[in-house]
Amino acid sequence: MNNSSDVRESIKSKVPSVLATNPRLVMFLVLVVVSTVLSRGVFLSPSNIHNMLRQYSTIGIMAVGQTVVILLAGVDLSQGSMMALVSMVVAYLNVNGFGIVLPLVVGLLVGALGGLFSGTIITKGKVPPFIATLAMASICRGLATLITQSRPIYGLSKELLVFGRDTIGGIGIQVIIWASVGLLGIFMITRTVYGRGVYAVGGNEKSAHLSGINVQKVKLLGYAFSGICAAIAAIVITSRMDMGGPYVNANDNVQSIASVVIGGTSFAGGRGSVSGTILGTVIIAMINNLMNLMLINPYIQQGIIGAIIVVTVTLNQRKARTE
Amino acid sequence: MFQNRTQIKNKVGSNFSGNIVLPLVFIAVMLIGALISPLFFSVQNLRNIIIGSATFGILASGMTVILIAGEIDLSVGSQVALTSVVMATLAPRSLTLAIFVSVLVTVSIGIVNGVLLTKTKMPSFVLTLSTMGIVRSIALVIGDGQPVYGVPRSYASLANASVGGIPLVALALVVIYLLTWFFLKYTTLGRSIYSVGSNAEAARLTGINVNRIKVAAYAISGFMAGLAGLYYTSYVTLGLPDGAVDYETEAITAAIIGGASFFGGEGQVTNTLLGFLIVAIVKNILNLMGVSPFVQPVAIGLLIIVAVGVRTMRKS
Amino acid sequence: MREGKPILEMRQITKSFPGVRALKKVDLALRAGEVHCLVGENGAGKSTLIKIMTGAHSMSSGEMLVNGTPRELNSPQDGRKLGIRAIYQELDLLPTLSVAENIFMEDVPKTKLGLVDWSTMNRRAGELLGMFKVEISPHSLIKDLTVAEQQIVAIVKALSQDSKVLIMDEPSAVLTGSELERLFGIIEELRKQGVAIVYITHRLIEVFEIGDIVTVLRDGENIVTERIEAVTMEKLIQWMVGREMDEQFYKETVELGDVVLEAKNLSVEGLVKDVTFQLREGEILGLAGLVGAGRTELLKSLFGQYQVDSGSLTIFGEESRLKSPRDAIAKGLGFVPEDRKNEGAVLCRSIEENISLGVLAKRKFKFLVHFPTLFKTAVELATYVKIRCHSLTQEVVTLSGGNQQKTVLAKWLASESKILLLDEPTRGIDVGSKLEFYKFMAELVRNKKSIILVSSELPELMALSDRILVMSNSRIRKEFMADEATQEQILEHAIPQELRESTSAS
Amino acid sequence: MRKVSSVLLVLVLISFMSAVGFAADRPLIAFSQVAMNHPWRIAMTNDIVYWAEKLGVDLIWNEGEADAAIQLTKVRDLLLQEPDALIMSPFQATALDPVKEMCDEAGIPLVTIDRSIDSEPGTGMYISFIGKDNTRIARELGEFVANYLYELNGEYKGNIVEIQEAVGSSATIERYNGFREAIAEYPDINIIATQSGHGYRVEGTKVMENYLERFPAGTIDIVYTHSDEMGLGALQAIKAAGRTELIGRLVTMDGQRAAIETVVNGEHLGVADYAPHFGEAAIKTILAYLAGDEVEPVQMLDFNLYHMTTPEGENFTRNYYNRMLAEDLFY
Repeated sequence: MNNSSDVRESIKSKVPSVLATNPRLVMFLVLVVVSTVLSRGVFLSPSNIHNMLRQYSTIGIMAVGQTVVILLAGVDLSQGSMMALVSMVVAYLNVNGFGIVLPLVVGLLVGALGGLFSGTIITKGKVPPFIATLAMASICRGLATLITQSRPIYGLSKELLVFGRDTIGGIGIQVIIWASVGLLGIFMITRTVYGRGVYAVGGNEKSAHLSGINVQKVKLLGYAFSGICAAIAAIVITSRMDMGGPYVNANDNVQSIASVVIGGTSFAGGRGSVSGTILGTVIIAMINNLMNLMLINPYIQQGIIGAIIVVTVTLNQRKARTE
Repeated sequence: MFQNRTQIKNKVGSNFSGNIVLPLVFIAVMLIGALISPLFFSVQNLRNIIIGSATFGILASGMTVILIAGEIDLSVGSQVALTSVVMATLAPRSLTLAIFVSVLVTVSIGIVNGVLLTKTKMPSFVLTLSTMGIVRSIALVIGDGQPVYGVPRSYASLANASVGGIPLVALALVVIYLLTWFFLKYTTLGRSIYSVGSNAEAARLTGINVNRIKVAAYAISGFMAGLAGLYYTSYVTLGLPDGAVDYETEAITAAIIGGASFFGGEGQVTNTLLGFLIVAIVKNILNLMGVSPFVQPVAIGLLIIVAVGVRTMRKS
Repeated sequence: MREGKPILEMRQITKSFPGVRALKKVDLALRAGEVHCLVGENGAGKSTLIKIMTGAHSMSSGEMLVNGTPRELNSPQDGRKLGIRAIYQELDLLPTLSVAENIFMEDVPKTKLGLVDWSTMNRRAGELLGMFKVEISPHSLIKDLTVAEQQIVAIVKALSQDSKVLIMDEPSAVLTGSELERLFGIIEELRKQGVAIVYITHRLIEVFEIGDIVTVLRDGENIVTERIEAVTMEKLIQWMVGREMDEQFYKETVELGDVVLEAKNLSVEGLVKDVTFQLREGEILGLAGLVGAGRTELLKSLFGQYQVDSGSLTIFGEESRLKSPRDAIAKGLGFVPEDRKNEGAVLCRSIEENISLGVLAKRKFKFLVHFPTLFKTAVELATYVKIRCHSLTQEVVTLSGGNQQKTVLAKWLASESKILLLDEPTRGIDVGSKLEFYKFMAELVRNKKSIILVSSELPELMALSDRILVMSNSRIRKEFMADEATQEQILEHAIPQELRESTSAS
Repeated sequence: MRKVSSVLLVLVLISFMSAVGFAADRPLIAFSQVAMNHPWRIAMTNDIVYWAEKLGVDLIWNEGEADAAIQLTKVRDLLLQEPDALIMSPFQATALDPVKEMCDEAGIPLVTIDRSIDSEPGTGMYISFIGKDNTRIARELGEFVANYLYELNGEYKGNIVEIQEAVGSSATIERYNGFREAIAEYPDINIIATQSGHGYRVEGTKVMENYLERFPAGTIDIVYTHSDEMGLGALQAIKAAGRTELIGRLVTMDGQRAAIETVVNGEHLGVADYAPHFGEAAIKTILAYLAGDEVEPVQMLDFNLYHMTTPEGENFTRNYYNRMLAEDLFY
């Protein structure tokens, strides 16, 4: 034991049992089969899948940031409102003749600074993340409406519309952005020093501190990343809708948390993955897509998502206990 | 260390200030209201404040119980909506039956929340986020997404009824808070909720059935959501399956400003009452001043950060 | 009294935990009005024994008789119903509730209507606290009290009930002179009332002061039970330590090098007072003292966890002001904390990740993790410290205590720490792993590393250290060369001045 | 203490932001908006602010955060300031009905716009309801669509997909029924699918994308959405999917500038006007009432149909669009 080839062996031997122990993957496969059968094949058509991915790209992007925050044993309830604020800022600057680069940079900056602000309240002010980001949500919502007294902003320049509309090689740019943010998240969490810090801080803050990790910095950057993800999602939705809107569906925030939780990240922190979250978003997208294709009553949609959260989290925990 | 009298004094001092700050803030807010608008202290305005925010007030008392138990309940807003739908559906047949069924339903939801929590060991945030969606769906399906009519006029007029010039709901709030205070302070179950939230392991060692206490706390939260829903139904005079969205955050805000902690074992329902009144009055003042609706959320957000931040920083 | 029938008798008690046998056929008899002292090293099985006594643990085999009747206890409540109560070392109080409530947690005074009777509760709590002559208000919250005050509340809580058997698990660990005197007064009173008391302590001197009878546990076995008149301190220590030292420990003598760390008049407010010492390359410096003497605090100050208020710290010839553990790690320090689960390892992450934290702490990589290096280091070190596991991707929580400890140590080897601060590194580890650990320490100093070792197990400390510093009340009281000191001498300096005065007076 | 001072500070800061001081001689009108969460709503508020200034009245207003109970509470806050009249756009007819009683008690005239409440307009202080006839507008739009299909195919034949407003609102029901009333006379014109887009652009896009998935090219002739906002969303879906055959086949209701613009450039087939322009009528009604004149209890405002299928239509639409640009009419 204890040499790398053995380690690799042991990982390999796990692969066949992955299906048996990974409820998300099982659920994903079952959903694919059920959806395909029920929709008489429409579900599996490339354009339907593409549609689905485009529709859920903003939630997917938010969820990547949310994952990092939840891995840190926190939560970000301000993502939805942050999106509204960034959407307004970007659109406002764009239509007032600041071109495209500056609005985008400022938009991302607003997201990052907002995240840093939440993070500071949490680390320095010792305010629980739930309350801090709830307050932040309220502030962002107010600021978003203040910019133009709540008027939506129309008439964005054509270059700005690229992110939500154009395709590269037949794939929507917003899907590519989601994939990039997702890969960036996976990369950041699994390949960088920072990622190791996130797991350590989320798993055991004291121990992380005593191992020389700058706990506050890790947390601050986590919330900043969540804010940046919200900003990127805001840019995509602004572009897709061709307007700056002070009101972005607040439900998106719940869906981003749901993606993370269905994706198997533990609310206690320290356990979970960005790849799981991406799968979680895809599962939510599939369920909604299936319900839409089947013309199922939209009222039961949030109930079904709720039930799925309960089931997956319970299965995850049972799995964790038996291990 | 006991000879260190200054230390003891400091302790007494901090306890003293802990109890006095909230009432002081409350008085300060009232004074500001009086200074800013002559309308503030009018009977009509005080009445408006109470009847307009009573739903949050009732929810906040239940939320305090849940927070003391060390958990959270995000499903209460949906429960209010469901109650209004159940009320509007059943009240035309029998008002008593409707009230009974409504409260039964929400208490059952509370019990289901509690049982799921203790059986699945899910974090309460995630669990009640899920039940929030499920309960909302049930309300929407029952009401077919549309307002449900049929609340009897007599019942609808209760929200505005007064006894000797005092709104009925103000009296109801006083009774609810007194009962909750009494329950938490003087009953064994109430004290057990504190114990479980304070240190679940120690509570278990002293023979408290921790799971049962948590279920009981959720049942109480459900009961309060039911009462809040009854009032809400009377206030809006019909069943609104998509109503009362985000009411849970209002309740949490009131409890947290009142000093309840996310870590359990702490909190006084009397302080929640003050917390809830402070938020309601601040909102009222902002309205009377004609502060732009766009600025109001910013003000409320800052209020939360300042209130909670100052307290936690003082503690540490 | 000697002839009285036992209130509680434990026969042939055996308790196994997965992989460990905590108790082996232990017999114990408690009689009314007797103070029965229970001594033994850490991990000897004392805690397990009292948990079985109270019903918090079930026994694997054996039987327990209460007043001559066999009883099976399934929960602490069962024990309490029979009048068996314990005051645990880890305080099981409710931090956010008042003193009075904690005292009456189990048996709340009630009015005729079945409601909590606050006035009676507060009054009776006040009376009970008055017995201790302590100025604790029944209304204070537990979290606002000092640890000693909390301990007193825990004792008062146990006294508030009619107990037949009262178990005190190291009550003196956090008490100082006058408080301890009061405690002894109370014990005397209880003895008169015919309560059987089990008194666990590391301060052997107390055994002679208040004990009637003493039982020594070692490695889960009852070594001896003897009336106190027939026991001397030397015998007691011999029983506790048991085997010859060279069998139990492993030590290599290494030639000492330059001074690597020097503290001069180091003080941290309330935690460390005026500490001066030197540590040389290849040296194992032992820190002896009772729990609460300031040993852990000193280590944490050296590691940058606590900010030094005055005095100087020189590491490798450079005067250093450490602002955080980061700074200490950068200077080549590593710290293996006592509380492995909360401060040592990140339990929910893999062995590899835990070890790699050391590589990262060294700031070898700025941004990207270089996996081959990390894996190679982890595999090498895991093999080197002999972590037993299926794979390095295993979560640390699944490992045994000893292997968790090795993981934490491997982390510091990965960060190439030159000075290791070890706080009770062998606590709760089985004997086999301990020996491995000692050999390992020897190898470390052979490789020119230096170690500061904190251990409550005096024989261990004496066998491993080159030099021993004895601490009490946050100060260093005495320095010994390891081969010059005896346990009695060390203990004498470890017991705080005022306690020594009070005990010698009685 | 620090907390007290912090709260004080916040409140003082806020008081600076508030607008105070009305001229005493001008009438004070209060306006209660449902919510400021939709361009249509925001435009309605802006229109009222605009006309208040133009007609020389002072205005106080707030919004109900899209919640019946909160709107009711905030109406109370408005009435407390004893305005000379109240304009309300009610969230829901039954829930906001108590406002009529409050106005009766306070002697404050009430005008509802867009939607009515349960009470009969013209009774007590409820002086007038000013609305637009959704059913009629939807019916005329349906008629327009039928004629367009006839022009196109030589017969009354075609398939329509529909995207509804927020489910359950009275506007949705009326727009749903009115349109059907018109096309019911043509058995070969069918509505082959109907789903809710909840009134938002994003949702409109989503629903349209799903339609495009289910119905291949050639199977849809007309897309009918209940609002411009969702229609613009649907248009984006159509363009993104490259379904050029559906460009210029979209009919919607409301009359936003962005929608009229797409009519002018040919991407939109027709827009039925349900612009939230109630300010002029509402304030003029109040001023007339205050002057002692009779006012109509129910006033249904005129509407227009913007399209480019006939020379007159084109002329009218272009003129209107140019005027919107010239006067910078927001909506």
